[in-house]
Amino acid sequence: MSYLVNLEKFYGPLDLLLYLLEREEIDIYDIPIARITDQYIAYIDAIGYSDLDNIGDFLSMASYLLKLKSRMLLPVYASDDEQLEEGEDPREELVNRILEYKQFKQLGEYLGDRYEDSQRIFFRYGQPEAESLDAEIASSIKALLRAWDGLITRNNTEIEFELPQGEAIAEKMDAILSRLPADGLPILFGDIYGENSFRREALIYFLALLELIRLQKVEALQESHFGSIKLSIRVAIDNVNAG
Amino acid sequence: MLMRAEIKASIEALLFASGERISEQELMEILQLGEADLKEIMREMAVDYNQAGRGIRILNLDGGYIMATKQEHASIVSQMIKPVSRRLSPAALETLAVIAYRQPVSKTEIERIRGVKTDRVISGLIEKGLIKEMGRKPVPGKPVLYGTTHEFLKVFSLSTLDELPRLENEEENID
Amino acid sequence: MLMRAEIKASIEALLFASGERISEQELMEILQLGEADLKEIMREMAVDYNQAGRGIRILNLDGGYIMATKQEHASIVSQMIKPVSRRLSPAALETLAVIAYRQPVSKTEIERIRGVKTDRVISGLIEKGLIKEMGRKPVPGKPVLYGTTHEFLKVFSLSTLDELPRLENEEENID
Repeated sequence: MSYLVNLEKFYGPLDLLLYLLEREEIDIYDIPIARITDQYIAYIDAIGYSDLDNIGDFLSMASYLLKLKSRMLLPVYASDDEQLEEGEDPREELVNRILEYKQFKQLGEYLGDRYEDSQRIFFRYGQPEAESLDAEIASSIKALLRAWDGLITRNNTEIEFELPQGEAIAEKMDAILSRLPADGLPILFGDIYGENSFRREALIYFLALLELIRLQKVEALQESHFGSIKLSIRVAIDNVNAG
Repeated sequence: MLMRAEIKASIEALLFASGERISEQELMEILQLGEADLKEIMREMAVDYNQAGRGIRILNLDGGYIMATKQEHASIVSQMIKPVSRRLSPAALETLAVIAYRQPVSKTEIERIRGVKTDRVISGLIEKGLIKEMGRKPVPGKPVLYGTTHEFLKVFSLSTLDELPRLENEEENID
Repeated sequence: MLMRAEIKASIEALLFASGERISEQELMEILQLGEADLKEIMREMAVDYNQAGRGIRILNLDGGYIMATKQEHASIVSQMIKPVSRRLSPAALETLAVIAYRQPVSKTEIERIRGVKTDRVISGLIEKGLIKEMGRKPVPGKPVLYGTTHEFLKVFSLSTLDELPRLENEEENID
């Protein structure tokens, strides 16, 4: 009798026991414990511990079987802690566990068949239709623009932004200088490009401003992070340099 | 009170639009129907859907209803929609069987019956939505108790848990 | 070759299960039908769905078909699905924005800009009356072009499309 032929996986010690009982055509109510224990242990040895999941569970069953085997050999000297009633079969607990397990194993197989069958039924795929049901719709241009902005931001990750070049910047530099009071009083940068201006336009203004600061024609003061930028013309230097 | 044809149309619209199970309770409220009336209408609708030209039908699911395709169109539908084939391992099926029949049941009890550790299987079943926690057992350690979900019934095409086969020796196994 | 009733049932099953638009081409392939036959069957089905007891119907959408609830059941369906929802979903708003600024625009173009499938959203917007078909683009495949409606202007309190805010990043960011 070779145990090596069977390399199928068992899902637990009870599964293995059940398999051995069925293979040996053993009456479950009269299990030859010694024989089954030997086969069980031989099987685990043959397969090698490393091939079995839950090896701890398999081993604790092995030790339970060994205990049972010794008790069967010496029925009279039942140990104190597990006193047996007169006429009680020490195998009863094992039998009940195997029977109970067998039942659920079969139910599992039954569920597996049902599962196969139910793969032939389709339910509705995708999201429910909720959004197309409204009788009256409330929305706003703001919401619409936010949606558009979200889209742009998403798309922008792939789009290379083209920096504005020379001419446009020179034009804005002039625009900034012409707006600054000649007496050096400060003015808000935001007021120059206007709050409603387009983002690209604002960027050009900003580049123009940087250029003016670099050329020391304009002084910029930002009192806090993200605060507004105050600009003033650098009168003296400008005059000197221009002269 | 709506006309009968209107009620049926509304039920069809509701079940289609939701795509999910709708409980009898919800339907009764929305349609302002009594339970007997609703059940009668659902029976009539089952006959309507049974006609040859129809590809969908309404399934009973755990005291509610859900719209689904008829089995006989499986081969054609699967050409276009791949069933979300979640494979269930024998271990998962076995564990489900224990939970279905013994719910609410603790992990310890499931492991006692199966004889193996079952943590991974249980968390997999929860993730799939097939089982859920159903409170805690009032014993020391307060172990979590598990039970099956609507999704479990849906996946196994069961209207109720009663449709599961009876256990032969139920009495002696219940503790 | 399937029987006529079977074909209808299959179409119903397919459209229900997919929940999305299915193109004529796909239907013709799966059902092994010619275009003329399919169109005739769809016309017959439209009549079937028109009956009083039916709550769903099949809409023509951009050379394909999609299943939807009938409008007359909208109020009852909305009671269940989303009691207060009179809002447009983010996906709907985004699509609407693209159509508003780019009209007349094809579905392909909308999907290119959004980067996602947009069938159901488009059919939803058509059903809501916010967009409509505006002829076809004179290119191979003759895709349907969409534009906004009077209803769109009404909902967004605009008297004409010119009142739409200018886009700051129109030129450089989209194409």
